[in-house]
Amino acid sequence: MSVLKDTATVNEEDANLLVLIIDTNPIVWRKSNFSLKEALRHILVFINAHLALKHDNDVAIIASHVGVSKFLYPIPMTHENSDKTIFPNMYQKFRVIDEKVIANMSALFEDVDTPNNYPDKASSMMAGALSMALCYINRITKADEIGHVKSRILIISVSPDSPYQYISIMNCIFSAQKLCIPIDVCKVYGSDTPVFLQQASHITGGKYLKLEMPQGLLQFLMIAFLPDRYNKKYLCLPGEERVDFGAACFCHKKIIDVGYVCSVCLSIFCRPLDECSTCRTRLTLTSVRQNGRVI
Amino acid sequence: MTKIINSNEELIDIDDEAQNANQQIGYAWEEEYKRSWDVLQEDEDGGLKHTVEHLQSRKRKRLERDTSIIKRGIIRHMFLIIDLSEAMLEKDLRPSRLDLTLSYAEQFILEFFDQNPISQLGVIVSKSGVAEKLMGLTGNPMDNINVLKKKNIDTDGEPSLQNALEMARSSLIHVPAHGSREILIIMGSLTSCDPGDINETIDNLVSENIRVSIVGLAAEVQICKLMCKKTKGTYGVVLNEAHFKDLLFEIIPPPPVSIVKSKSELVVMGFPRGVNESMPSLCACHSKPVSGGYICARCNSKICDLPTDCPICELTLVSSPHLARSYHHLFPVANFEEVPWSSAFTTHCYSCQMPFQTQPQVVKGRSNNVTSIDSSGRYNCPKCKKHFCIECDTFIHEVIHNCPGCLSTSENST
Amino acid sequence: MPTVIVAHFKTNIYEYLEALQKSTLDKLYEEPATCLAIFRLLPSLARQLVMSLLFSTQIMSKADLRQWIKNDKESLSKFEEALDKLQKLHIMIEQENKTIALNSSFKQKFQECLTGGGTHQSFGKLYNKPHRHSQSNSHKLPDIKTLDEHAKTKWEEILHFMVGTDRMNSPGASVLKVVTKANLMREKEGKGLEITNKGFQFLLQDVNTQVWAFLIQYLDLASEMLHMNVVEVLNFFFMLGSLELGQDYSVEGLTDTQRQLLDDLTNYGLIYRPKKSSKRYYPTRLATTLTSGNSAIVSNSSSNNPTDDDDSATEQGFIIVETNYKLYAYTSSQLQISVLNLFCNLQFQFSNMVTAELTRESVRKALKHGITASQIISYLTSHAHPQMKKRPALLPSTVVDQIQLWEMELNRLVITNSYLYKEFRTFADYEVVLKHANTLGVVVWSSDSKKMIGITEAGHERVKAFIKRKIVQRRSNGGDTTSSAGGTPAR
Amino acid sequence: MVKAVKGTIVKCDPAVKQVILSLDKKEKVIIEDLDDNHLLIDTSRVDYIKKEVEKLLEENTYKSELDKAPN
Repeated sequence: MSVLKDTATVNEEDANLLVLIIDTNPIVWRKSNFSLKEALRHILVFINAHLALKHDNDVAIIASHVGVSKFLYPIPMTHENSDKTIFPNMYQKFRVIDEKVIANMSALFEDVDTPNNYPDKASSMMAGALSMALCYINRITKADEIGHVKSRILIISVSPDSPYQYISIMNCIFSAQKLCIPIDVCKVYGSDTPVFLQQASHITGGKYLKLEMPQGLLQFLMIAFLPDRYNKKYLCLPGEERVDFGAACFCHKKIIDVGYVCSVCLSIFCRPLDECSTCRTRLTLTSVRQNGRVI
Repeated sequence: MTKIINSNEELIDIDDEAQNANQQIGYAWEEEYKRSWDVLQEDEDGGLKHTVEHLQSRKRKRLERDTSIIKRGIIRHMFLIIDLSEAMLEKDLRPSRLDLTLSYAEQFILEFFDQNPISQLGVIVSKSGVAEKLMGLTGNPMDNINVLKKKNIDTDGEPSLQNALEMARSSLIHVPAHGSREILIIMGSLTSCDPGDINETIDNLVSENIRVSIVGLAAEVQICKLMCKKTKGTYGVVLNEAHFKDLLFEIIPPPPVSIVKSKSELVVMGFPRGVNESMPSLCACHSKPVSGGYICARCNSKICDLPTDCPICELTLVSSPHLARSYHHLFPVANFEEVPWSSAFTTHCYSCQMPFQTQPQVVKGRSNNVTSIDSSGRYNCPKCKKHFCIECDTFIHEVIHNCPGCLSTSENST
Repeated sequence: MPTVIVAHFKTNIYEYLEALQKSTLDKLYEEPATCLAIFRLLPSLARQLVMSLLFSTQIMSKADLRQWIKNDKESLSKFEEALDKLQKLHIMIEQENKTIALNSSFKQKFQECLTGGGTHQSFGKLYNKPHRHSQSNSHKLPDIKTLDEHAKTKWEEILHFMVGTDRMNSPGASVLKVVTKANLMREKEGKGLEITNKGFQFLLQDVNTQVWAFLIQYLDLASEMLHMNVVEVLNFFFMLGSLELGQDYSVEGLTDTQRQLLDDLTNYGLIYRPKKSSKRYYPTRLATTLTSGNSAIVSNSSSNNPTDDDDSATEQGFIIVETNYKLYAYTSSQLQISVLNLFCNLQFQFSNMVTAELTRESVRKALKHGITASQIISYLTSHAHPQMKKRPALLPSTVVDQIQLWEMELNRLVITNSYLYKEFRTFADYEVVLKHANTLGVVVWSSDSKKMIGITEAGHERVKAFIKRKIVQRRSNGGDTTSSAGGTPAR
Repeated sequence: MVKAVKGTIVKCDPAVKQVILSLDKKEKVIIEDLDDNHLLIDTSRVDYIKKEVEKLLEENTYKSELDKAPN
């Protein structure tokens, strides 16, 4: 378990790695009154601000698109990119990252086949993006032998969670928890239910915030999501309320307080069944509790 | 190619990690004194890449695991029995058998609850011929750890296997049939001081379907071996410190269940709501005033922590993430396959963007060099055919339990 | 901790900035590159506060700001510290109506820095005229290795000169001026310059700190003697810190002062120029890491720039210290070896490493030179081999403790020239004198049971006068005042 | 009446004090023995004492055979 290094304690001198997952589902963005293009402008300034905070801060950006999730930055260069124009009015690092993100983003949108062939257009590939983010963080953390790099994940989310991704998203959340990586979620558009991402931020000690005014995205990001893990110790940030873990039953997606759980596959049902609908095991209802008390 | 690897296998002793993997090495005292640098073999350019790569692929072998979808007993009830006899003072494991056992026990408990969040565990110790229950079955890892930390644990006399087993058995027979019943013994002594015939106890254990696993710290003991065999548990004797940990942690993944024996049941569980009150009120579990907590869904009593059993109405209280924590046992990721050079066309790892090395060019006169680099460093998921590096492969199977490739391409997502 | 060194450098340049006039600071903030560099010198919480306010249009008061901070002692003290620094640097201004705002030019320029607007060219103008096309054929850019080589030789030339290993190549006159002004070296009667204790201490610092210390002295010199404009000089330093290694920049757009600077900085190894009259200049690693501190090099190895190989990492750490006081330094640099020689017994030298030993003698020798134990320890820490950095405690604690013990051992006798006052007639007399002497702060030692007080030489006259006055007082009051004065009869 | 004696107060640990006491036996240097950690000594003899203490402590510092060998 060499992954479990001292990633929990933070120092002022630490370098911060921010892995930004942008939900780029074009169908949902179109529905909102705030275009992705405009949002991207805000996000790029936010990325620059993160890089400005410290010389050794770094960033990785992943797009969670419809039907595909993809790294926007960094992308290993396949051929030496000799066209290195330097723009005297901007800090070089900002420039390089901004350009790459924009270029890769437009490449992503040029490919319209994948989203069109994908059945579930309402959601994005969040589980894949999160898994990639964790793999990337894992690699960086391992390469950094002295535990200097502290990572966190920020998700800019618009589309609703896909129930198909429940298990895989939960797996990601628990891995992040194990590695002490907080997952912050900024919900730019869309409703709060279901609550996978809310659970993600709660379990990993991150923040979940819903943006009321999309035009204020930048200021919102700057105040709530820019602070690194060191500064979070001192700041009162919005959104500290508890999350409710009301479980939904597998049969009707109804939120329940007391449920019936299959002892083999842990599926939750709202009423007793003879056969588990998930794993097809024949079930009997336990009526007697541990100490012989009858319910 | 594989032959070459095998011939080097016995020699490799670079770090603990490699040693763990090398299960067939002898006892620590039988080993020849080895200098770790002896095994380093420089390649033609004087580099060590080759040796390092061997170590890596060896690491990988270890994690090949059974990924067929089987039913596992996820709700477990286990007693951890720790021998506190004088034999535990031996210093053949550093710093001493006892210290090492206690620190591993703590790690074991944490990891156990991490992987089996809705299971229950209790702790029994045995010394000077008697057994003492430090902690009954509980769903809270901290209770167990605290009891190991707080009680000033001292050793005395001989352990009593039979007393400890009987004590565990009497607690386990009340456990509902949907959960597994298990006993794990860490045994340092070679002797046991029993009041009656232990064979009877063993027969009882068998008939009550209790699985006994033992980790021996000294040498193999016939009665232990017999007991584990009869109850379908595992028995292992530690070779060294790292092996001790391996043996313990092998117990952690939920065991497969044979459906014939254990009944599948529907279990009633409560999903309590979290509350955050401005004024503290007493909790039902510790009778201490706390402001935050959870309210039992059935009897409305206040509980500090999840998962647990409601102290008032005994309803099993969990939160939905606790259940979700076990799902990866049910839906494991398929093992990745090594990609031969012939199809190693990718330039970088799909998930972490690390560049792959390109195939070495066959240069005349240096053909030996090519055979030595035996792996392409790429591993592909049999479903989505994406290529991953070894780091990600390990990480995906040990930690995330998701294949990033399958989840981020549309073909396999549903 | 390696962080000590970074902090040291920061306070240095930071203190310099703090002492500047408000109007000078305002002028500095007209360059986005300077804004960025100064911003990075701030404490972490202050940086966050700036960011929170940067794009905000709301009018805030100090109380509003405090709302963001957790209500515990540590957080509030961090907050006060951050506000204090921001105000001292004139980045944040508290106005008369109690509202708090960012300095308007800082706000505007820093926004530009993040969004990439404006036409300030503050991040360096590329030289992209003729050789841009001819790059492919004959005209070669100096590669990074050449630049490193240049930086290393130039900088080490200065250090060598200080250590005195290389008297042949005397560095330029401006170097000499800075060195003497900073009191790193002093005139030796008739025989040129000699290194001072401060110079020894200077040698133990890491390169980044050295460079900054040097530049700050240069700055003083520049404004006093060469009548350069401090703002232009500082802007140039900060701009250098934001440039890319291995790129060529154009001298066009630089002010006259800055062109003048180029020559001196070339001498120090911060800048490489193929010819003196060249229209191009190349920043070296010494320059590009100016504003990042040395921690930048550590993290670079983990960032994903496969193209950017970090040979600087080898420069970073090369010393392994064992618990048995043996020291292995993987270096072939004569300079590093002679620095080590300041406090180690060198044993063997190999082509790429030297072995040495920390002994009581060698450390005492260094201590007698005025080098402190903590300086030795921080040198060993900041130059520790990456291998050492994997361990939780960087240096073996035995070695660290022993070096400190050796320092304490040198101070076993604390000597104060003094006067011992004794034979007070009554305890009351003793008490009164002691009380008075204590308020003067001249007591070295006192004993109630012996009724003796040790007074420093400096305090002697005043205490003597006090006693005389008292005696006079007593005589005039008559003989029996002894008991009334203190209440305790003499025993 | 109160007397003021000129001298030098030396603050030291008890071990060093014993060294100075033994020096005093050879040659009078101590004016007044103040307490376990303090002595009043003759100002003109301070350098002599410093040197002697150094020398004596040096003799009593453990050196391994290996260290001595090269000297």
